[in-house]
Amino acid sequence: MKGYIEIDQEVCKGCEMCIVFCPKKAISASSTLNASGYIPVAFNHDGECNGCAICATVCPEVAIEVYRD
Amino acid sequence: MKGYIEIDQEVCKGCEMCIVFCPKKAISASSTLNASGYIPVAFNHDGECNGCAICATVCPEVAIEVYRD
Amino acid sequence: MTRMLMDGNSAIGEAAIRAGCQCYFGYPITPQNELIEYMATHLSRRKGCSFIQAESEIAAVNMVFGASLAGARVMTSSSSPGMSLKQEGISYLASCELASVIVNMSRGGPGLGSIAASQSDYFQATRGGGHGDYRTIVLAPSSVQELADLTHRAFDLADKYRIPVIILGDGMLGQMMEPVEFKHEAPAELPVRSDALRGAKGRPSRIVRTCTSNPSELEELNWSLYRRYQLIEKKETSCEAFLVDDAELIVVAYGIAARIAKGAIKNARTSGLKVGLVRPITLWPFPSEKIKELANTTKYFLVFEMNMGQMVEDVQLALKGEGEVFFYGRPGGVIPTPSEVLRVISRHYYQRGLKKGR
Amino acid sequence: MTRMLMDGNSAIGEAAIRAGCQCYFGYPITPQNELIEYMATHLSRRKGCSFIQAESEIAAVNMVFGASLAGARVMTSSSSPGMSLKQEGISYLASCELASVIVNMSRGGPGLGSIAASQSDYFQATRGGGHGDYRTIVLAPSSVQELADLTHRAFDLADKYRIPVIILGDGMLGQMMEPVEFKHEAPAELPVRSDALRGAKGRPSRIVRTCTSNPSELEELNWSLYRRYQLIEKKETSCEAFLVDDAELIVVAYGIAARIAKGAIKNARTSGLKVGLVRPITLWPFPSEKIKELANTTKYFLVFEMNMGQMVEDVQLALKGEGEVFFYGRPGGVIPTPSEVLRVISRHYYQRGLKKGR
Amino acid sequence: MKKVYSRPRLLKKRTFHYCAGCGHSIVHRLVAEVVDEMNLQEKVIGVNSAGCSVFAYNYLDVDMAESAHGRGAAVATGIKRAYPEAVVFTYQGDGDLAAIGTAETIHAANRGERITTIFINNAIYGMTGGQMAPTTLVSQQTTTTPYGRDVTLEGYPLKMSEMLALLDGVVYIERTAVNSPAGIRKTKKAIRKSFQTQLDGNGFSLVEILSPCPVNWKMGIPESWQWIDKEMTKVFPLGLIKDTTGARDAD
Amino acid sequence: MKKVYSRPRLLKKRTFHYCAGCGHSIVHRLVAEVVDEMNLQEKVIGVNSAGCSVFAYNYLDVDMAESAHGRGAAVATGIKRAYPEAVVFTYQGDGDLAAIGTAETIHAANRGERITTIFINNAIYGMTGGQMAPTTLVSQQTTTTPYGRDVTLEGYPLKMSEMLALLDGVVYIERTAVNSPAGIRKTKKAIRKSFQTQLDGNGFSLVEILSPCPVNWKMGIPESWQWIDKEMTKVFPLGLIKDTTGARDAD
Amino acid sequence: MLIKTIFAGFGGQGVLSMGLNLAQAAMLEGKNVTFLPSYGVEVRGGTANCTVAVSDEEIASPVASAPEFVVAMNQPSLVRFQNQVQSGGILFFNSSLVNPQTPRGDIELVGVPAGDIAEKMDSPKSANMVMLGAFARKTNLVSVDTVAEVLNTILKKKAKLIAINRKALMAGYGLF
Amino acid sequence: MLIKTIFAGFGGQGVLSMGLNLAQAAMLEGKNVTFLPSYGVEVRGGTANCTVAVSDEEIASPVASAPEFVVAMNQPSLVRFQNQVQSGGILFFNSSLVNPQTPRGDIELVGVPAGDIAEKMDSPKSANMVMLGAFARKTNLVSVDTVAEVLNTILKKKAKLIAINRKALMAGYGLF
Ligand SMILES: Cc1ncc(C[n+]2csc(CCOP(=O)(O)OP(=O)(O)O)c2C)c(N)n1
Ligand SMILES: Cc1ncc(C[n+]2csc(CCOP(=O)(O)OP(=O)(O)O)c2C)c(N)n1
Ligand code: SF4
Ligand code: SF4
Ligand code: SF4
Ligand code: SF4
Repeated sequence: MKGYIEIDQEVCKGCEMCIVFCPKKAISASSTLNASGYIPVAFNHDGECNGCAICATVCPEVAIEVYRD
Repeated sequence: MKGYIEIDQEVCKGCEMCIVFCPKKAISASSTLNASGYIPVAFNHDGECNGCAICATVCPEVAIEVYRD
Repeated sequence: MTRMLMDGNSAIGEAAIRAGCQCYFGYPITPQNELIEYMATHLSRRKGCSFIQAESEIAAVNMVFGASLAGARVMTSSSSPGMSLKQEGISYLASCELASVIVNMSRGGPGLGSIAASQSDYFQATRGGGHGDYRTIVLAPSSVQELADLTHRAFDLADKYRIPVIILGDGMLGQMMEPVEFKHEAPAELPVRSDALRGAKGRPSRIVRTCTSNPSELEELNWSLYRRYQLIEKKETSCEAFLVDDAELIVVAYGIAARIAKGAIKNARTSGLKVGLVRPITLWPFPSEKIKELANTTKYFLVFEMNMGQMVEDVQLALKGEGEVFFYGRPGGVIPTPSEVLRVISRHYYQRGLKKGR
Repeated sequence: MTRMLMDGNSAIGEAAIRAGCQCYFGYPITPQNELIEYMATHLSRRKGCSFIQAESEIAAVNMVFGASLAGARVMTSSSSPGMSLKQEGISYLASCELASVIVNMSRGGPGLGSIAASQSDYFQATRGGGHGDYRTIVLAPSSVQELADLTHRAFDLADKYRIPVIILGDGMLGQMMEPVEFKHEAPAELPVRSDALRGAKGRPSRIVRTCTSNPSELEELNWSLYRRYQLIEKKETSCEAFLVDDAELIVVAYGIAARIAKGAIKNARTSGLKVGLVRPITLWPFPSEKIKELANTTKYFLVFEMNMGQMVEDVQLALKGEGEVFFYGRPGGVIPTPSEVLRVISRHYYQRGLKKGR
Repeated sequence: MKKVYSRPRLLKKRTFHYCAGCGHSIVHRLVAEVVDEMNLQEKVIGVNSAGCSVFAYNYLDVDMAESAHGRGAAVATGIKRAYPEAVVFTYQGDGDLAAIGTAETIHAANRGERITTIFINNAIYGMTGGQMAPTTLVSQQTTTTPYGRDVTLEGYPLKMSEMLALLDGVVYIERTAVNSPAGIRKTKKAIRKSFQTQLDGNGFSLVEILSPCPVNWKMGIPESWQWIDKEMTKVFPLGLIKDTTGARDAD
Repeated sequence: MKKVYSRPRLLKKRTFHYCAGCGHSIVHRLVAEVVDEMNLQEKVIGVNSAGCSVFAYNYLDVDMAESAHGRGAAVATGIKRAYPEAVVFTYQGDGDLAAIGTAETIHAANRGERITTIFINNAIYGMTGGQMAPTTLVSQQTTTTPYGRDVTLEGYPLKMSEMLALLDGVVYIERTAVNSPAGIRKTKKAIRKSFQTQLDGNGFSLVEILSPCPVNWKMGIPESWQWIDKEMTKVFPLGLIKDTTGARDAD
Repeated sequence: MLIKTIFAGFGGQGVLSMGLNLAQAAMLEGKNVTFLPSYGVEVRGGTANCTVAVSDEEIASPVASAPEFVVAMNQPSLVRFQNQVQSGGILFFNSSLVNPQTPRGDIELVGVPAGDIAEKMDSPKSANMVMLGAFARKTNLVSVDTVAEVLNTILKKKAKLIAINRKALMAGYGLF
Repeated sequence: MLIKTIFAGFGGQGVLSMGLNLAQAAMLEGKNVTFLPSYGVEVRGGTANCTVAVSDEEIASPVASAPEFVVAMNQPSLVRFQNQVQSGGILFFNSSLVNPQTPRGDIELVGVPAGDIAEKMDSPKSANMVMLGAFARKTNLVSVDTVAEVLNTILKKKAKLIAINRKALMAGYGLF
């Protein structure tokens, strides 16, 4: 795994556009509600994330931080 | 003379555009002031007027009536 | 007749259609959007009618000018900032004696302010925010039912006196739902005013204008308007008086504020405070006579407005120095509670050493 | 200092430049065109200054909003119909506490009306023709010299209180020529207000706004404005009192009307009528105290305006029922003569059985 | 001899208040002739605007109303929507239509309101005494551009007709000039076509007319008429700007 | 591993009030990034407008002021004229800029005011609850076109950018969309170029950004992002509309 | 008698229709009633709430500063409104989403597993109706039959929807 | 002392500059003065007029309903203003253009062949200065020297123009 991301689940509004655009299917929907009533997404730690930051680029809420080596 | 015109001298403001455009030079400046303080133009009865009505077309004051036979 | 649960904005729209309103021109602004949307849905495709979401409030009020010229019953609506933009147009409507109905569901100001209910456009509505000596009739409903009733009345008054009529509501009246009954059915034929501009057919051509190079002509227009305004003051002034006969203290309030005050007054009565209410229904013409007359039996007047104090001037002018006037106000869109108003009433009541009684 | 013969509009322009006015944004309208033209000639190419003939009065007032944000001394001007269009902008200027000077050389209304001098925008100027609870300082000069002096004062007041200041003149003041002296030289450095928006350099970023989703925030803004308004009422109210000490009857008039009244009063005095004049110089704040105080020595007040009666309300409010108030007015741009006003004075004087004297 | 030209029936007997050599009175005459020839007097409602032509109703013998400065298109829209049988035209100057009235004009055109717009472009504010108009030419001197219009400060002559032509609601726009017999005849034809377009219910139409303002251009009258050809037409080229009526040229 | 993406410095720590999937917040982020990268924080003054973005100043950590609805261009003009050293941008929606603000926008552009305009085209009035915008597509349903926008009554989608491109005062206009990673990157580049244009003192520039409003379009979020490509770009084609800066494309 | 109720929850939980439904029912039963939706700039996604006032007399203010009843469909609503409930009043909460730690002993707490019940009937959207049923039973403000009647008129001919909602309503009503 | 004068004529006859000139002169002589141009929509071409008030005290109104003096440069102006002249006042008229049939015996009529004189000096445009000279002489409102002085300042360095106007002024002044 070349990269990983941190998702601020309280800021995420669950629009799921990161899921739509992630080339590695490294993000998926969760089921927990956050305090604002949205269902945030979660990072698949066992996934293929390459740190391309596409998810961060599309994230309207700036909820994602991306790391790469 | 194929035509003639009648100029309402009280309405004429002496802009002289009829003189400018008359192909027959059948209109000329006068010297008398009218009640509104303009110097109206006059028709040369001895001129070549052919009743083309160009003067009436350009007259901003609608001061000219044209006759032709 | 059936009662329906309806928000105030939609109730105005329905009442307008039933009053024979043929044209509506408006521009979105909270808190009156339900009205423009109601017209988009129910008027836009109606036979012989026309609806336009204009490019601005200014365009809208000038479309109203045009439709009124053509003799149609026409309405526009907005809220505070948008009303400011309509002022030139309203001055033109008044000067050309064009019947029209203008709704202001006012909100907290000044500036962009808040979208919450407020009453801080009283001066603008009653003094004419536009230029020149003119008046508009100003109606101030305090329930959804009254919104519906006064909307119908507004169209009749506008036609009768050839004058713009302003319905001065607020965001709360516009958006709350209450049961409402409509007392009229829409007319089969859309009414057309006799003096409409519809082409010089079988009559000489007609001109509608105010511009003149001769001031005395304009002076005469002002005087003729003035005479009409006096007639309106005589005939059309209206207000609600509630428990005033034995009142030691009278609250003067209009619209949503009057309603809140009424609640406070009922509670005041149950605890023996002799308090009454005067609720102007027409803000212009203002019920000065009635208030002056009440000064014979009551000494203290508490003016309560959801602003910094505007109608209070009309109350003072009406009283001509008699009685004592106090003011309580909450500006900016804050909605006072009946108990809050009751506290204010009680404070004044006791401070003035007024006695209780049944 | 040299006296120059100058029309009122140009005198405002020159005074503004000498007051450090950096930006002028306006739109042509008679009878204030000499002002915009003066600025086009004398401000447009001045170092660090900017002149724009805007596409409309609305654009102009919003450019004023912008320039004031950036801390500049800025002015716009118009006449009645154009003023109506500026009302939303003025409400924004007031709510964002932006210093600005707005000139209204008013003309006959309502509607397009006449271009002759009139005073029928008094309500609009003093009550706020725009939405919301706000005030603007309103200055009412009555000579070309005073136009110049008050223009300078307007800029100082605007900066001092962070408030829009309206100079309410009329077409006659704007277009007549009189000798005028300018008491100030243009500043070497253009002034910049401390709270200007000029980029977050060496300080946190700044926001200027009124919009809020929290009404109580907006209520607090209204209260803070209100406190400032009270301060202004205390400190800045001004008026001219002329021959009032022994007066049996006092004329209250402002601007060009006051000047005409003064002529009438002088003649009245020569024929032994004890008449005086109160001329409000600030229309808001209104010199209520002074007028109330005069009610101790004088019973009769004749309000004379070139409109259908607007300031008369402020006089009545000031008197709180004391004394007797009469009104005489000519609307629409008609200019009354001193002898006409004298006739009115005399009529009231004798009808009230007032005695002559020296 | 028989009379071949006399005062149009729909022009009230009254001398114009316009300056000598002004184009407004010519256009008034043309409108009167067209309305009469097309037999529209009983249907026509005119909307005049603030400007030198504010008193147009004193000359044109048809129903007319004054509009607030710049709002002609909105007022005409209101009339037409309330009474579609009417034939509605606005008569507006360049300050009225292209400055303060920009939004109203563009949006009425975009809605394809079935109205006729007579747009007098004289590159100046006439009524108010010669201030800059949006159409004022580069480096032209006016009372508000005493040093000549400077594009870096005051911008460029605004071509409303070309902008409007982009709008789908607009079906006919032509630019003409009333500074010559031929130009005046073309103008009349354009005005007629514009009214016809409205009768056919096609959409918004406008005739932009370059018109002399000798007084505020500070020129002699013949000079001012020539200036239109020499200078104005360079920036505002004459001719058809848009025509989607499909209608063949009348005659 | 090292952090390759984190929250821009000029974005205040605060969750957006925008609906999930809204484009406004993306554009906010891009503006914050560009201003930071170009080092303009100390010079920038933003003018936000009435619209969903009315609270933009709660997110962007730069000097900002609110403008009356539609008057952003006039307010920005006033700021820039009073303080030319400032870098001024307006942030306006399609109702704000293309309806009530039509005149102010066109005339500021025509004067070539050296300001940057961020124009959010979401084909709807978002803040007020989904009424028709001038940019609403033909037969699109909104709360004020419940039967779909009917061109004969409500007119056509207004292409402001194309109209503005006709004006000589305008030096750069580009239309982009924030509905894909590539589109978002292009948008950022366009915003940067627009600021650069202002720094170079060339004239008026504008970036029109097609932006999703899932809530008022009554669509799912992915659906709304796709709708931009499928429907909006047909009427509002993406790409460069005008560029007379002569500047070569940055990178 | 004047009774005010605040319904609050996430947008999408159908809190407005709960309130509207109650208001309609009260009107049918001849009461005076006002319905006030919360609106505002902040209603971008976020939470929604509405206030219903039911009375035999004119209603002075549609606003509730101290409501008799509060219905909290989510945690934030509970937090926001629990302190407003009038002493002696009832705080209904959607126990499927909300755990009520409130210091107040002077009000009655009524938990309704509206979410779970709706889930079971696999129409999660009708949790609001479950809650409304429970509310009707507990408060007796209006009869559940009138509420059901209202459902018919509101949902017009959509028989299937009506069935589901009615079922949910009754499930809630049956809880106590 | 308060003296009001109306100057009237065609646009182009220079009536405004006559008034302006008088006003400037009066100011230089330390008087209070107002100058009021006629303006208005009707001033398209048409006639022009202005009112000058000169006084030792504050001037109440710049408008003249009954002027002491009227200067009529053309027939329409004579017709329009002759009845306004105060009884005992003077009506100046440009006898080159105007023939004064007025019923009034209570005012003095002063004809000045301003047009002809100006023609003779072949600068027809300066007829107004001829008239102003005569006016100064007849009324003694201001000294002709001050008027001349004003000419210099107004016409700045245009020596030639100054010469012509001065000549015309003096020609008028010399008439009586
Ligand atoms: C709201 C408003 N602003 C300004 C004016 C003053 N005004 C009257 S006409 C006019 C412009 C005249 O120019 P134009 O439209 O080109 O017509 P023209 O006189 O040149 O024929 C202006 C600014 C007004 N009447 N109303
Ligand atoms: C003078 C005035 N009129 C109307 C409004 C109400 N209003 C606020 S924003 C807006 C339009 C919002 O649409 P848009 O500009 O497209 O921005 P969006 O919300 O879609 O981002 C309107 C009509 C106002 N605030 N002021
Ligand atoms: S960084 Fe790229 S790969 Fe990793 S989660 Fe984001 S989009 Fe997917
Ligand atoms: S894009 Fe952002 S807000 Fe949307 S789901 Fe992914 S992390 Fe959440
Ligand atoms: S000012 Fe110009 S436009 Fe107006 S009437 Fe005179 S010539 Fe015509
Ligand atoms: S309404 Fe539309 S534009 Fe506004 S915040 Fe929601 S999604 Fe964004």
